[in-house]
Amino acid sequence: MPKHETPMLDQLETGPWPSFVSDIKQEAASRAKNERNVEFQIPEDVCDDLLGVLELSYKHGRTHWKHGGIVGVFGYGGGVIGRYCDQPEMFPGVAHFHTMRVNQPGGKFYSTEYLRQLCDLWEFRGSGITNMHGSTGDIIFLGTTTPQLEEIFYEMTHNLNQDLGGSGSNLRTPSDCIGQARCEYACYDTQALCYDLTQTYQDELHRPAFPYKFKFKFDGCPNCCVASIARADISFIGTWRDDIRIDQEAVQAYIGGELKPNAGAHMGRDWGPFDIQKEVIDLCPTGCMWMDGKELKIDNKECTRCMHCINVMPRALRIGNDRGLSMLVGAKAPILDGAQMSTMLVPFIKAEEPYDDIKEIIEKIWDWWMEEGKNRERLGELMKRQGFQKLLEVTELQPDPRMVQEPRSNPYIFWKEEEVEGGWSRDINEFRKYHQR
Amino acid sequence: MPKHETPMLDQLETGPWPSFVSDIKQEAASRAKNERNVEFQIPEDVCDDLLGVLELSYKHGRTHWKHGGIVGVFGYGGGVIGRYCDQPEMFPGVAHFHTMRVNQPGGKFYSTEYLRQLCDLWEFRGSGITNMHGSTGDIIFLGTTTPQLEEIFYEMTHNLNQDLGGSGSNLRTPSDCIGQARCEYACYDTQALCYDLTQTYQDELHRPAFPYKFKFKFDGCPNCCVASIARADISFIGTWRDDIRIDQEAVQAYIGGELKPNAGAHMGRDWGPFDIQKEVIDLCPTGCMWMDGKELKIDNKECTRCMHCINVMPRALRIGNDRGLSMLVGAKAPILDGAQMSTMLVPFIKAEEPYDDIKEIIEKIWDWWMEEGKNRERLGELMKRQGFQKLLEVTELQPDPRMVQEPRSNPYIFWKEEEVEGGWSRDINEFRKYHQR
Amino acid sequence: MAFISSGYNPKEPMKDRITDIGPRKYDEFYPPVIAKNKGKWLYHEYLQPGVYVHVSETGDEVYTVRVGGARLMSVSHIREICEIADKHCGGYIRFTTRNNIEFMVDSKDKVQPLVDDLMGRKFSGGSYKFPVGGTGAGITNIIHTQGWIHCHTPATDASGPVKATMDVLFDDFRDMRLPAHLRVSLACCLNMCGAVHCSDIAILGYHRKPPMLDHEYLDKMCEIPLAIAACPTAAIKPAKVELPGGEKVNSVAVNNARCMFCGNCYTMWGDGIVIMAGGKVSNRISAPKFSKVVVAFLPNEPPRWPKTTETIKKIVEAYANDARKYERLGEWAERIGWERFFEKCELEFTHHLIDDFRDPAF
Amino acid sequence: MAFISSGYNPKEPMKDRITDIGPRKYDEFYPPVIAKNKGKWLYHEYLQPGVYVHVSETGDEVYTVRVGGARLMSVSHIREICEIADKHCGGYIRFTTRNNIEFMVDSKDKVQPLVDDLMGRKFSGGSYKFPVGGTGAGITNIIHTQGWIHCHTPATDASGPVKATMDVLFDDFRDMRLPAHLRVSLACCLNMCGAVHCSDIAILGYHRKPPMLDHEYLDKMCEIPLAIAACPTAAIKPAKVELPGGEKVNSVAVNNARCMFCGNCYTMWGDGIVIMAGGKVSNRISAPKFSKVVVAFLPNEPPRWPKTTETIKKIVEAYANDARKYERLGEWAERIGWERFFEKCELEFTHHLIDDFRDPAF
Ligand code: SRM
Ligand code: SRM
Ligand code: SRM
Ligand code: SRM
Ligand code: SF4
Ligand code: SF4
Ligand code: SF4
Ligand code: SF4
Ligand code: SF4
Ligand code: SF4
Ligand code: SF4
Ligand code: SF4
Repeated sequence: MPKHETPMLDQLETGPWPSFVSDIKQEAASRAKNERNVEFQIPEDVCDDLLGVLELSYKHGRTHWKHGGIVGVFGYGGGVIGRYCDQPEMFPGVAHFHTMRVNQPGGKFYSTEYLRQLCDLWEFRGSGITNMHGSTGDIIFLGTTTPQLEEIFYEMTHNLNQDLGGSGSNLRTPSDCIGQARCEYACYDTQALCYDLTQTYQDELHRPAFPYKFKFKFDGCPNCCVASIARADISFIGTWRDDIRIDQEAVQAYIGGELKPNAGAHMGRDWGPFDIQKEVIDLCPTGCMWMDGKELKIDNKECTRCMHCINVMPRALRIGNDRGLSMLVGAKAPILDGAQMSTMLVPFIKAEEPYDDIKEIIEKIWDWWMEEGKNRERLGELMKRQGFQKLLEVTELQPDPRMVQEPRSNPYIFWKEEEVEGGWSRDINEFRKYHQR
Repeated sequence: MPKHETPMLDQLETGPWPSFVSDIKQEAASRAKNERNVEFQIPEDVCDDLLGVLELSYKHGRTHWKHGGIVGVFGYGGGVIGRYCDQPEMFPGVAHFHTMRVNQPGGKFYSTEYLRQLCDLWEFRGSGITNMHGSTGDIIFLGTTTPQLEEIFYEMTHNLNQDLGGSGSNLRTPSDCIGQARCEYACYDTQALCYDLTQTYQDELHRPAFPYKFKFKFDGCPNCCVASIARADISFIGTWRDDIRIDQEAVQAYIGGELKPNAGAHMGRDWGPFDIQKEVIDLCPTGCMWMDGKELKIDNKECTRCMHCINVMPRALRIGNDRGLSMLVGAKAPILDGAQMSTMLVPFIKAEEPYDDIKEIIEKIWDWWMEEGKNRERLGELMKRQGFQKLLEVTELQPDPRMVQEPRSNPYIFWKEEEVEGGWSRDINEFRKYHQR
Repeated sequence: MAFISSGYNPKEPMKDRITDIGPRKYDEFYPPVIAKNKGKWLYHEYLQPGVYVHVSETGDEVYTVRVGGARLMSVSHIREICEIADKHCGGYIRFTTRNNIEFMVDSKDKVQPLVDDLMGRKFSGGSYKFPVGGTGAGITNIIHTQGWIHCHTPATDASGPVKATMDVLFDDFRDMRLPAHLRVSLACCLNMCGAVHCSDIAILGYHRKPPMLDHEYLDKMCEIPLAIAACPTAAIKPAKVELPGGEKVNSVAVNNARCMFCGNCYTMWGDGIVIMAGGKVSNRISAPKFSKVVVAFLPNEPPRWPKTTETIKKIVEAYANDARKYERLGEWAERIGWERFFEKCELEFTHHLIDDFRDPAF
Repeated sequence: MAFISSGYNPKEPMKDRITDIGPRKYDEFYPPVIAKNKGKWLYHEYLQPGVYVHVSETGDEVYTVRVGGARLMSVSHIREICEIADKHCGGYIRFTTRNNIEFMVDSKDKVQPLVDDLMGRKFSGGSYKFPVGGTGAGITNIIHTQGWIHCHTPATDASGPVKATMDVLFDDFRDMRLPAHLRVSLACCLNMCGAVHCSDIAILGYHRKPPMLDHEYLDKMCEIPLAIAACPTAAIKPAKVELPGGEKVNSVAVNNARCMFCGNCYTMWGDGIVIMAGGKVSNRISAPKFSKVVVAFLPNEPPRWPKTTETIKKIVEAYANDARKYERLGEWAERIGWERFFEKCELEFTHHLIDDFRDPAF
């Protein structure tokens, strides 16, 4: 007998896709049974009440959670999101229901040993419900009470060698694509750079000193499997600057049909035989490819490394050897001024430990933003307000046409006084000698 | 011996392009000689002084004209631009140097008889210098004195059957492309519509009652030879909604090389033989053309009437028969908020006398703009400020995807209270029954 | 339930405190075949939906079996994942950036037993626990957010609409018949915690009522200046308000006509769903694009949101039937023109879809 | 010079007054072949640069000879045009939307004598009076504005730079060797009286100094509230100012760092030229485009503006050499990428070319 009737949620147990309702119910049952004799530190029936309050939301069509005020662990300004139920008498198990953000490992690889340790801790001191993972990348521990926060933190740091992730006006938990670990397209070691910067900026991650949140994301190539370009204040996107490596025999194998285009990604339908002209050469956005008899040619100077041809013929075409990354800046969600995509700041930089060049640029950006950014102003908004030039100035980078989609179409150039011969002050009386009123 | 030395201007007498300096000198000489014994009503040496003050500007690198205050003819609020020289002692001939804007005839066709009448009047009562034509389209009489303004207006209206054009916060002189008069692409009679609206709105043209200037321009087809889309508050652009007429024999004549593509517009270079696939079919922006054996086919439903194929093969392809125009609104120069291009308001409307449907839309737009527009706010700026929806509302037009480049990417929809079930007022106490604080 | 201390002493919070140690290092968790071949991968190939192999220059291979995850998962569920990973994969596992689970094995013969094991496991309610799929030119997991399960500003639920939608799109999770990737995302409010603003299809929770004011408590509950500053359209102004009891309190007044219901200022009434389409993130062929609003409003219809799932299904089918190979949904819409997009998807074009977001100046 | 009255009596301005009669009606001025064939034209063809024929379904033909016009023209010059038109064209003439003159004849044999007559006439200084050209895939007349000849806000002259530029581009006025139309325009200040904001190449006069304040007279000379309202960046605020003599006057203060030198507020110091490129107006193949700033500043160099004309020449040559048939300058730049555009035109990319126009909010 469930604690609460959940007729609406129950309908979400059917259908093929894994049902979160079934899963919460399974956890509720497991806690009720408690085969391992866990001394639950938060109410045993937390999962029942979670289903109960959710069912109520389904009935009312609105949330029953309230803003959480300031809860957290000592000395940190982030990592915990406070949350209280607005019907605590009906659902005491979730009266307090704070989440903790746990900094996930790079590439989201786990040993089962470690995963089980997390499970044990969270079953013991929390709801046993998680998100694997949150949108930023963290492991999300979903729902515990205030007294458990420090306890969990203590156990994590002492026994699991594991820290919290970010929330609040600080550096958010950086995250990366799988990259070189399992992907032939990766132009730098996303995990290494992500880890290095995460460690270097632990202070920024835990202690809010910024005007607002700040995100790093690391994509090994322009396919952008961690969507860095859409949702990171700095997107690190792998690229190269020499030539795409071509294996002409493999090109012929694709043309001949021995190799399947795009690694077989379209196998669910018969698209007809592969046509290199139509499927690769004509779709190249810069039109820099052609067949010279049996040879595929690329004018690499014109290639913008969009990845299309490589994606279609991974066994024939490979990323170049002189690799590094581009740094793009300023992406953010729509609020307040509308969404922004990251914009090119550094077209090419090498990604080699100890990454000093990269850190230098990051720190210059932060200095500017911390100096000039208003409260709750994302980097992208500051760039819009003070202008991209200002960012170039503070980062001491040279302007480059690759930084813009196109040159400005309004001629409203803000000249600085020192750029204009004679400066700005003029003598009105001198002027009046030649120009009467 | 010229009145003023003009060594810099003199350098502009050389070179092949017609020299305005030579021309002004020729006029100065003609006035000095005065072979027709004209009783000049403004200083005989006005052209000498014009050259003199211009030379001074060349020396100083800046203008020597001052803002003109309010000068004009009785009862009109436009048509004259006041101008005074800031060195009147040095150049008394141009101390007053107002321009008059004379409403040009449609298509800018003239009989020499009429042109000579204009010349006689302007030589007699003005500088004898004109602009044929101003950027808006008027005949510009360049430079006369205040007392001459009424005299010129009187002679024009009484003897030449000719009115002034617009300036100030009113309807500006409408203008048109040559259209059906000499162009096979014209989808409506630009001159007829331009003339009809000019006459209908004489009051709006002469008596400022608007928040700012307002411009009409009439292009017979999407080639936009009068640039209406870039510089008219309402751009009237010809179009059709049935099929492009195809003469398959002529298509073959182009393919065979008997007819020159684009009427021979590229004859200055050998571009090689005409390739219909490369030059027409592949360049069609909607990709709606193909060869079916020897037949050229067009999927007219997908054609956006960009004119390219017709421009290339005018003898094979002709505009459709069910013709009319599109009304686009809001173009303007960059100040204050940046330049705007016209945007689609009416995808298709018939252009038939007495043009009542068109006038109805114009007047609804004006009503809204006069009601809501701020001082010096162009229609395009009001549209930006209050939203395109507001314009749809006041013009009572149905929304249509052709009105937008793409649907909005921000979801910041301003719902109206009446669109939302239950409206906006809610009872906080009722709410608190289900949601505790 | 007795309180058990971890060793932490609230009186001496700094004692033995360990901080700023960051996450566990990635290479502790690499399966051996990954550790050995990192940076040496030559190419990959799909074997069946949800299964692909990477081949290294060392000759090694890694076979990945991708499994759909309701990212909201219990520790029981995670433990079951661990059990499977121990049995088939030498005790390693990973999660993808879209909340799927990837099981990796180092030889081909291990693949089918693993797949069979995964597909064999079902929840009591009948749903798959570990459906294999989500690769290539098909539909993968829906990126989503908290919804009514945890957040205080959602205009819709997250896990529920996602479950309902994935049920409807399940065949395409298990297939690769589409012209290209098709990414669906959900965010439960305008904060858009995710990449909803750049998704092929986005489900967005949206409020349509201006905030409800609780003058009596407003001054106590939130910082009035912050609420004012947070409003993107400057719809909120400070105001003194007299309560029914006669008491005067500091509060705010909202200019309803200026409100675009962003929820930034205050807990609001949840209302429904906006459907967006045509965004993308990758740089392949065309630059990343923002999603566009294609349906301005659909009501919340728990538990299965039928109008929402039906609309999405229509878009997916129109795209599947009409787009060219490699063409993303937004590229398709741009090629055929948005006019045709609405026609082919049988959606109505309303004035709400025309951009009217006022410059922040106003 | 005695005052001669037209009949107008200033004491009785309304007496016999005629108003609101509008322009002369277009069809009074159609040459007979136009009047007869209006709306019946079938096609056109170029015979040589500046000369084209239109053929009507009636079998009639009209041959047009296009002639470059310095649109600033004296009545003497217009009378010469009339004389030619009387001699060759039955007394009719027209002007184009780009200030060229078009002489029309109704049979082919009349063309060459007309062309010869036109090309034979020169000003005393040596320039052509009536150069034939400006058609098809070449360069036609430069649309321009007043400059130092009449306006009070110009940052450069108009007629001078136009003459200098057309001299440099004259061969292309007389030829049709380019990939497509190439339209050059000039506006002498940011008001941009013309379609400079959508031209293949635009020459734009630009101030680079904030306004100079003449406090003593400001209140008298212009309306202070209007000046304040006119400023797009809100750089002007009202201020009380003490003159050297001790008198206090109403005036304004300018926040120089916010000024983008638009000239809206006040007569300003002329400074130089901005070169823009890549705009277009026609809807052919691609939608109309705005011009982009490609050179942020060139000094005023009267009388021949050599840096300006040299820059333009470089752009034209790079375009002529590299673009594809039918490709407008902006389409070319977009296809090859702006990075290459700067390379091929040998122009420097500076930070000024990056958009930094602040939202009017700030
Ligand atoms: C004479 C003319 C330029 C020319 O040499 O051809 C002209 C001349 C002036 N324009 Fe213009 N504009 C002229 C066509 C235009 C055009 C082009 C058009 O109409 O197609 C535009 C751009 C299109 C548009 O309207 O947006 C144009 C946009 C402006 C603006 C900016 C308006 C805006 O909304 O941003 C101003 C500023 C103003 O109105 O205060 C302006 C203001 C002026 C003033 C009145 C300057 C002033 O503030 O006093 C100029 C008087 C010059 C003089 O001394 O004679 N002029 N002006 C053109 C009118 C001739 C005619 O009637 O045929
Ligand atoms: C595992 C994962 C990375 C990770 O660190 O977890 C991944 C892995 C691969 N991606 Fe990805 N992508 C992953 C998320 C993404 C994302 C992010 C997202 O969707 O939020 C994108 C951007 C999507 C977008 O543009 O909206 C993404 C855009 C691509 C593309 C570009 C596809 C396109 O047509 O635009 C490729 C190239 C391709 O598919 O040929 C690609 C290719 C690949 C390859 C083939 C790379 C390789 O050689 O290993 C991998 C297998 C692809 C597959 O899923 O069929 N991956 N990939 C992510 C799997 C998510 C999932 O569970 O389904
Ligand atoms: C947990 C998470 C959603 C999820 O279910 O995965 C989340 C949850 C919240 N986000 Fe978020 N955001 C989460 C990733 C994101 C992302 C995606 C990303 O990081 O890649 C974005 C868009 C990218 C970006 O940063 O622009 C995002 C954009 C926002 C915003 C809008 C920020 C902006 O600049 O416009 C807010 C509003 C705010 O900061 O007040 C916000 C605010 C919130 C708050 C704190 C709501 C609030 O005002 O209190 C949510 C708490 C929910 C809860 O009860 O737990 N969240 N948020 C994600 C963090 C998990 C993690 O650490 O892994
Ligand atoms: C005479 C004139 C109309 C008038 O009422 O005065 C005119 C006349 C013709 N135009 Fe035009 N256009 C005229 C200004 C324009 C303008 C306006 C402008 O430049 O300010 C444009 C828009 C330019 C732009 O996009 O920036 C214009 C864009 C076109 C186009 C599109 C060309 C393109 O490649 O984008 C065509 C089609 C073509 O050339 O094949 C065209 C075609 C034509 C045709 C062939 C139409 C016809 O069948 O008669 C005429 C002869 C073309 C020629 O010049 O070679 N006309 N044409 C104008 C001559 C101006 C001049 O003196 O040079
Ligand atoms: S972003 Fe590139 S390197 Fe990273 S996983 Fe995707 S395809 Fe591989
Ligand atoms: S990576 Fe893209 S731009 Fe480069 S050659 Fe391949 S398809 Fe063309
Ligand atoms: S706009 Fe069209 S109709 Fe008018 S002249 Fe140009 S080509 Fe002819
Ligand atoms: S007019 Fe343009 S869109 Fe229409 S068929 Fe011709 S080239 Fe294609
Ligand atoms: S999208 Fe909105 S409602 Fe959903 S988790 Fe993020 S902040 Fe909360
Ligand atoms: S919901 Fe958003 S727009 Fe509306 S008043 Fe609150 S902050 Fe302002
Ligand atoms: S562009 Fe500027 S300076 Fe030139 S005429 Fe127009 S208002 Fe005067
Ligand atoms: S020149 Fe323009 S921007 Fe500068 S103060 Fe004057 S009005 Fe403002």
